[in-house]
Amino acid sequence: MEIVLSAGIGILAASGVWLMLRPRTFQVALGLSLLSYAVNLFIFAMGRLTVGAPPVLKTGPETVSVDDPVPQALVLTALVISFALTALFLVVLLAARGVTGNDHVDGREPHHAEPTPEKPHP
Amino acid sequence: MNGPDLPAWAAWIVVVLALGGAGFSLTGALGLIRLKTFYERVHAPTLGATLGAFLILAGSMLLLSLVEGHIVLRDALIGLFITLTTPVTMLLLARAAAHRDRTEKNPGAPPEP
Amino acid sequence: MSSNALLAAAAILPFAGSVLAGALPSRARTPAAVLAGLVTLASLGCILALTPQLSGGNTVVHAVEWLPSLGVNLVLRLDGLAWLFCVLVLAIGALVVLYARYYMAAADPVPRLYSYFLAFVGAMLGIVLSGNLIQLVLFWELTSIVSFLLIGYWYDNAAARDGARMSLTITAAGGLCLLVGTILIGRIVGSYDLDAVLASGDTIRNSPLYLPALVLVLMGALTKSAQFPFHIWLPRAMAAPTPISAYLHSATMVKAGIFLMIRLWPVLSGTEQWYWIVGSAGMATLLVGSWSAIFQHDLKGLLAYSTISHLGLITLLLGLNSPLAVVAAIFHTVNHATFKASLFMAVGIIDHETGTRDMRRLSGLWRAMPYTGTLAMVAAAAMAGVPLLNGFLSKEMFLSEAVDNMGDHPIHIALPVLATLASAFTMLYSLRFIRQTFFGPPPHDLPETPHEPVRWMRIPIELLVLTCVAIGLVPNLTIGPALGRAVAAVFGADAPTYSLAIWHGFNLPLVLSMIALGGGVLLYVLFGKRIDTNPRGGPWLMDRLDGGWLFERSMTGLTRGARALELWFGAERLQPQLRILFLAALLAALAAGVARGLDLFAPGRLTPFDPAFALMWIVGAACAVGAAERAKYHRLSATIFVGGAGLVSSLTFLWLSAPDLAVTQILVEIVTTVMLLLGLRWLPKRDAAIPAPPSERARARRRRIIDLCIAAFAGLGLAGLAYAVMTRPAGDGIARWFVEEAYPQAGGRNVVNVLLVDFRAFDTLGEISVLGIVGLTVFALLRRFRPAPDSLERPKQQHSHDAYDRAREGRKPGDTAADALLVPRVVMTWLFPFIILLSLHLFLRGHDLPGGGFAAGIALTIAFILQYMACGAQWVEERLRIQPIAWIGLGLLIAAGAGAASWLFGRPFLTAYFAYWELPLLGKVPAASALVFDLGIMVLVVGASALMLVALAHQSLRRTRSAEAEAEPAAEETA
Amino acid sequence: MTAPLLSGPGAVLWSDHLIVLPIVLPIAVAGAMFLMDERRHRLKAALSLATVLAMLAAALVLVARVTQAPEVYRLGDWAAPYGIVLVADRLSAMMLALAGVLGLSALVFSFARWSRAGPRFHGLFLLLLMGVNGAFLTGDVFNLFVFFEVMLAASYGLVLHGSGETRIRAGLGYIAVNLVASLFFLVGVSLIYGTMGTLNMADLARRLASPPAEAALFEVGCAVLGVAFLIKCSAWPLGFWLPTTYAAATAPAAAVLAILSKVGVYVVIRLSLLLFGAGTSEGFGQTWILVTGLATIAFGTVGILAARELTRAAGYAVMISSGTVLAALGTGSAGALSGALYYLVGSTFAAAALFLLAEILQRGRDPADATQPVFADEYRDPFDDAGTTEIGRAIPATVAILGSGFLLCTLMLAGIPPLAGFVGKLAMFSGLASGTMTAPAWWLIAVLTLSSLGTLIPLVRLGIFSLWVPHDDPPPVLRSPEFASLTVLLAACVALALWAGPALAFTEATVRWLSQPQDYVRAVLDAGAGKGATSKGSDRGAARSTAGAAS
Amino acid sequence: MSTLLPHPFLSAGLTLMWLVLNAPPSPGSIVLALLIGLIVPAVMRALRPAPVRVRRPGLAVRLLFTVLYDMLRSNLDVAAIILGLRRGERRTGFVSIPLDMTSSFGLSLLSIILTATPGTLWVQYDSHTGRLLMHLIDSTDSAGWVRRVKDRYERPLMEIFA
Amino acid sequence: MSASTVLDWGLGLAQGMLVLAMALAAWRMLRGPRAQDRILGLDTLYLNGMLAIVVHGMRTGSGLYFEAALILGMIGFTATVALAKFLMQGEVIQ
Ligand code: NA
Ligand code: NA
Repeated sequence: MEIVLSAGIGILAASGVWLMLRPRTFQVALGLSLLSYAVNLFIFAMGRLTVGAPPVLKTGPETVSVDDPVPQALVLTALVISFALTALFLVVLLAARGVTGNDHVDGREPHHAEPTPEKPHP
Repeated sequence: MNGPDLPAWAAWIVVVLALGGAGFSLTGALGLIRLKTFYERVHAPTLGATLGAFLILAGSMLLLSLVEGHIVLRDALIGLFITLTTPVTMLLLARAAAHRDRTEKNPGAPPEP
Repeated sequence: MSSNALLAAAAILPFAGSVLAGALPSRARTPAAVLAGLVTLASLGCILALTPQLSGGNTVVHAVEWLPSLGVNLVLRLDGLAWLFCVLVLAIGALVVLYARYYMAAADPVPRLYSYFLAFVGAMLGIVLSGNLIQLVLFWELTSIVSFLLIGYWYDNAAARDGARMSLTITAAGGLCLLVGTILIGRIVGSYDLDAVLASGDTIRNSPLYLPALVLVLMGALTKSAQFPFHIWLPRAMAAPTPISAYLHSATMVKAGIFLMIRLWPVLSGTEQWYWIVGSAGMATLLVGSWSAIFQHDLKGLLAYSTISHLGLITLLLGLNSPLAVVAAIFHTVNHATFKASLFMAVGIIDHETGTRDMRRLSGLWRAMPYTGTLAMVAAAAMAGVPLLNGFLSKEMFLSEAVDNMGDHPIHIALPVLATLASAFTMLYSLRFIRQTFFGPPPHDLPETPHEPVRWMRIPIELLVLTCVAIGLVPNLTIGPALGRAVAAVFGADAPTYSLAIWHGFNLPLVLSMIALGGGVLLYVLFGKRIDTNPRGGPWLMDRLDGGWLFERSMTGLTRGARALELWFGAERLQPQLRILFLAALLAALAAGVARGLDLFAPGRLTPFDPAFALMWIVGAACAVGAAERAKYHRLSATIFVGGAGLVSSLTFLWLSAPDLAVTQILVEIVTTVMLLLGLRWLPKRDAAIPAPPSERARARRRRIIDLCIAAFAGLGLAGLAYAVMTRPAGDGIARWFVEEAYPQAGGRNVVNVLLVDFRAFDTLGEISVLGIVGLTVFALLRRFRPAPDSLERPKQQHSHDAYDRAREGRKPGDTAADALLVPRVVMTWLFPFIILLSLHLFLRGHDLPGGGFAAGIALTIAFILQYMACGAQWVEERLRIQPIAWIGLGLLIAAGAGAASWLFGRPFLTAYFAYWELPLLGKVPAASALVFDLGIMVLVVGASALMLVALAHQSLRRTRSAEAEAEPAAEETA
Repeated sequence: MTAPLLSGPGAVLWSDHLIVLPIVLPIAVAGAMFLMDERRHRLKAALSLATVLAMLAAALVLVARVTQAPEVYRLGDWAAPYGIVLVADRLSAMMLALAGVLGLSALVFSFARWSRAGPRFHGLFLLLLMGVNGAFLTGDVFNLFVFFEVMLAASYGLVLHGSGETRIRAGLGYIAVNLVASLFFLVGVSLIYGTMGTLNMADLARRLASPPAEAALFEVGCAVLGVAFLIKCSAWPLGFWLPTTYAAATAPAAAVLAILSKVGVYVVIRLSLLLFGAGTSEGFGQTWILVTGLATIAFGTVGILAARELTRAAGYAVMISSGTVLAALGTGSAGALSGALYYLVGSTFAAAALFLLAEILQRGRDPADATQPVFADEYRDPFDDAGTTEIGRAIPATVAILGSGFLLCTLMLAGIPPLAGFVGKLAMFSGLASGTMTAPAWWLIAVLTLSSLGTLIPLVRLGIFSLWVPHDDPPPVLRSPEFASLTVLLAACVALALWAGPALAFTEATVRWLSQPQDYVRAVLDAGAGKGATSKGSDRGAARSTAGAAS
Repeated sequence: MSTLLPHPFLSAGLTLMWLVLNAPPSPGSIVLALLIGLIVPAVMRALRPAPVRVRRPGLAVRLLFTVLYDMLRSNLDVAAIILGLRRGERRTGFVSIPLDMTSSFGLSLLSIILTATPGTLWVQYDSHTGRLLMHLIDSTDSAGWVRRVKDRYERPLMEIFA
Repeated sequence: MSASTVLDWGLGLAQGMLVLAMALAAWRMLRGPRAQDRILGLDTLYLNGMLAIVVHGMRTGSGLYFEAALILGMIGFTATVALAKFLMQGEVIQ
């Protein structure tokens, strides 16, 4: 299982990094999503893997062996934050698309000149 | 992983239900691959959403009722809601596909109603 | 008044006066002058009152603790040398105050000038009175800054701006070097205290840090005293009002450098390095200054280069490593201050009364202003070193030192020769100044008719010229005691014996002096006319070397170079920046791992392999790679694939014992997909690549390969680290405690939820704040959202639906769309209460079973969104009014309030309360303050996520409405 | 010594809660403001002002209190390392006070016009300060992440505040870079948890005292974490986002953002001295911090030399200031570090003041101003129109005031006497020059000296251009809130120089305290030792039931 | 009654769902379930959906079983088609069905029945002509399908929700 | 064969079959050719994923996974409905 999850994390991360390095804003947004998945799984993996032992205690006094709850709590926090920030990034990219007229991460196509008040975006 | 503790008869029933459900679901998914046109393919996943799901959920209810020691019906809710909601996706998809095929004048585009 | 108080008063008064003068109204010329004069005189009075206490080489010291841990205290230390400079600074300052009152026009904001002036006086006094080297540096830089303001006083004038900037740049740079040099001295000596430093001459000279310290200190001194090649700022500083030039370039600013060299002479001089650096700087400056002065047509320019040359002379004297030369240097410093100040003032009068300072236009002024002319002539004679004037005495001493220094080394023969030559040059330009300005035919075509200035304006010059004469005639009576005290202060018990007589007998120096005077006259007779008509615009041999031009060029070059470096070492664009970030993280991890010999594949524990899990991850990986591949042109497909990858992640959490995570991730996944789609509406379809030049294409290819490598290594790295950690046993961490104590101490069975709402509730509070903030930011952005023109159109599907409707009898636009949504509408509407129930269910069970406030909130949001999707924004908002921002606020208040409630029970913030309450009929029910906290989370999550989704959804509505709004006026116009 | 709150059950002083006030108060006030109508400007402004003043007061009281002993506050009454603790020691209290002053002046400045350039400014502003305060106070690495995110999220909002093309474009890059940094942060923190099994800083330090099983993996985690922090510090080559972003942001936003990169610096100081000051990983990353710091100063200087606009120059000044502190930390000299801490405070004030000044000087030339809402509907609230009108009396002698202010900023940033910038550099130089002088010390002295000059030259050029060269634009107008705000910042710089002795004594003591990590560890882990531990579960339960009974 | 319980079937459904979710029932969960059944439908008052009246609950139950049976049969049919177990020619295509029902609730149920039954797919309904376009995975007997839809599903539905 | 072996193997096999179904759905999703096929594939992926969760709950004999399945069953369709509506009308919410 460990090797599978590691490989999965790796592929998600690689895809995410690749997309984050692309020039189009939407690519970056999706890259961010994929990279967040990878990182969330990574955090989760730090608690080691267990199958079928959620950290939910039975109604008895005995303490059972369950999965490490701490990384799970951390992932939950990180998950919410990355959700919020993905949304924010999406809206910023929309706004940028609106004001610049293109969807390049720099707000202008690489072979177009920097817009000036006299010469706005094409 | 500690599996559940069941009497043999129940185990067999549960397994048969689960395998049957999974079989139908798998067949549905297979249909998604094998069927030729989109409109045919839309039918396929319904196998999993209906009989496949019902069998698995029935197995689950039986198993959990035995494990938890009281009648467990909650899985039926899943069955109910997927029956109600899956068609919404399907018909919207079919409608969208019909529109696209008509505007693109594809062969096999649906006629007007 | 005690001597300490007098000293402190002398140092503080000018600054206090500066503040007061600055506060005066801008037309208050006379009050400002009176204030400045009084302050200066009062300060002078304080210093003079302290004179008796300096007898016998005593010093007056007043120390105030400032930075004790650094050994830097504010120490005012008055000794003979400081006394001499103080008197110079204050006496000439007082004269300048008087002079400036009449020189400055009423229209100028004169109080500001006096304010700066007084600050400058204070800074100068600070330097000369410093008993601590760091304090000296502090005031040193202060003079640079205030002189910047003074030179730039007429800042509307470009020359003033440039001059100010140049002087500040050069002198402040020198000051920075001086600071480092001082710190090195402090390190050698172990103290910045002047007395301690002066007592450690041998230690300093024998230290390995001597040379760097010397060079750095001299950088300060030489830049300030305008030594070659740093002299270039001084002529440009002539853009200042003339009274300021008179002050800065006679007694103060430039003399600070001289003062410093004299001050540290006992500890820094006496070495070969000192001799060569200081001596050659002085010699070069002397020659370059006097040579250049010859060729100036502007009177102030002439005085400026003359100043440079005299400063060179003084520096050269200091460089000779001879105590007698130092005496000469001190003496010449005083002399130069008197005659140069008077000359500047005279030139100011000429400028003031004639409107020009160009010697080629001026002529025959003697007739119009004989009195001023006489004064100027005496001062110029002093400058030229004519006998019976003070300049002659110090120049005699200089030539005598030059001769004495010849000694054994053949190269030293050059010294008296060059000294004589420079003296001849001085004679030449002094003569030229007097001859061209005051004699010759009557002037014509001057901007103003020349006449004598007002009485008060002449008084400062009269006093200064009187001083020149008095010192020249009876040096022992006038300057003698002061010079003696200063020399004693520098040398202490080892003071050299010297004589201030006019006549030392007929000796070699006298001969040289006469040769210089005669040579100067001869040169003027031979070349005077040629200089006037010099076509090359600058001094012969040096016309190509325009310091100002060089400076401007180097500043521009500096900026240009910096821009090039910024481009080279920086990255403006996002992609390279991100590339660097990923590379940096990769390299950092690699470096740390390699340094410790990390083995990623150490054998360890493994969880039993399940092929289904592997198959599921094949799906996940395919989705991820698919998304990466399609995202550029097929955004919708890529969004779908990301959804697939997200589902696989959720299932993984579930499989590996994290149902809470799975629930949350699924919900977030759904909302994110809807949000991406809402956004996609405003990103028009991208059909083809934007055409790029062919040269770009090859580069793009290369970049893609690099990115692919970075991505691959990032993936490998993260996978490797994950594998390495997962296969190693977990240590004895804090996790076990949470599992054991979640129920007994926090009353919850779902340990993850207990962590979120109790053990680590503080994290959660922060997390929901993030969510709220982002919701508001999204709202703010969308409120001003301006869609790109190409996405303003309604989507083409809707157009064709409407066209279909229009083409058919009995249908109106929108019917087809309504028919298509007929069924979804019914289903989604009736599902609404059930999803609310689901949300409540998730909320209430969270503490004991998977669920919780966040999941409940998102589920509720989805319930709302389904209504929006089915029925449209308008329909929903006519029925349900949700005020998301208020929900955000409420959520924050509930959560924070739940935390703060524990204060009432004397417990820290967020201390949770739980108990089982016995209720009638219901029996035992759990009551936990964590539930209230969780409620806050839920409320906020609903508010924030609904705000984001609704704000996005509203854009279409706004588009429709604005289209309608635009259509209406257009219709009115046509009607 | 620990506070009474933590030592005996039930013995609680209200003043013990002071430490959590800078975090709870802004949340509560922001929450309340979200419930109010957006148009109630004055009320909101008054509330914000009161909150920020209270935060500043709390910070100052803490500064005074922690000189006796650090304070540890157990959130949720859970003891470290299980619960999250807030730790106020000299360093965090000092940073808290810095944030308070900066927040106060930025807030007051915004009253003139910027607070109405977009919705919900005050709430975002308070939450930003809340994030900053939390980051300074927390003693838990994951909680640090959360507060970083709060601070960053609010900073995204503030960078975008006012909208407009420049801000949106800059904001996009800023967000992208910081999201990557946040992901690195998460990877680093989780690796630390995965190898050490704890998140509490003190506990980490304690565990590092004996060689941990997975030192290599732990250090890899720290390296990744370090990259994340260096991105936030805007260290070269990770900080190219800063000048563009800060130049694009509205002035009060930029001014308060000046503290953000300092949070990164703070964390680097905190963690490297706590975790790598001694023990198995002693000296980890120190060379890198030094090299990065030096490179950052150099690049910042190049940038400021190249700057065409004041705002950009101010951004690079922020970079230089961060780089200076990092480099001083990297030299390992206590004297240099204490000087650098002093310098950090002053240079942050000065950079913030420069942002504010630049805005006043460049006002009217700001293309982002031109942005108007596009749609005429409910999104255009009445206060949108009020956004252009200004509040406060126009101050006479504007040019003179701006000129003096500009001069003071220049002197501060270039480290030229007589202001705190000079004292800071002097203290650093003295620190470096004392004891055995190593090559890094020489390097730092040289680089800092050149950087001083490199700061002076362009700032003088830009200042002359803005203030002295005659322009066609209408003369700048200074409103009373803006004047007050500038006065606060510059007076702080002057005060810092006047009372440099006590201030340096404080930072010296701070560095002494930081170099004794075992004291920190003891203070945190002994705070109410055992109360959260299993053996004392009944004790806690009893305490809770009393609380329950009281209710 | 109608003000307190505007949607009694909904209330019952919600109460039941809560009880099913929180089995085994305790006094507390029963009270909570009743409260939820009472309160949550209030949101429907805000949404104001078209009113739904169930006339013949018995017929509804019978219809339910009919549908379940048809679903089972269709599942087997379609599975056979997918797995290639069915011999003979299979034609796939669209069929247009004139519907008499106009109630949106009824139409929705019909659409759910048809779509949730493998082999039939609700593609498009035209409210003006009242015609439904349906896709059949096996349209060999399209006329039979038209009858089946109208007789087996549409008529009972119209009776239930008349 | 003991009951637990039967369960273990049988449910494991069922789960494997469901994951295989997921893989087939993903294949359709990735393959297309049209957007509607991809959405259909995603919907099927969700469905089979949900069933896999139920079977996982059976394998572990635990009811803790139920909510995840219920959420997928009740509101999992939101994402695919949004996609379908986007396809049909060009925007998700008017
Ligand atoms: Na785990
Ligand atoms: Na069907």
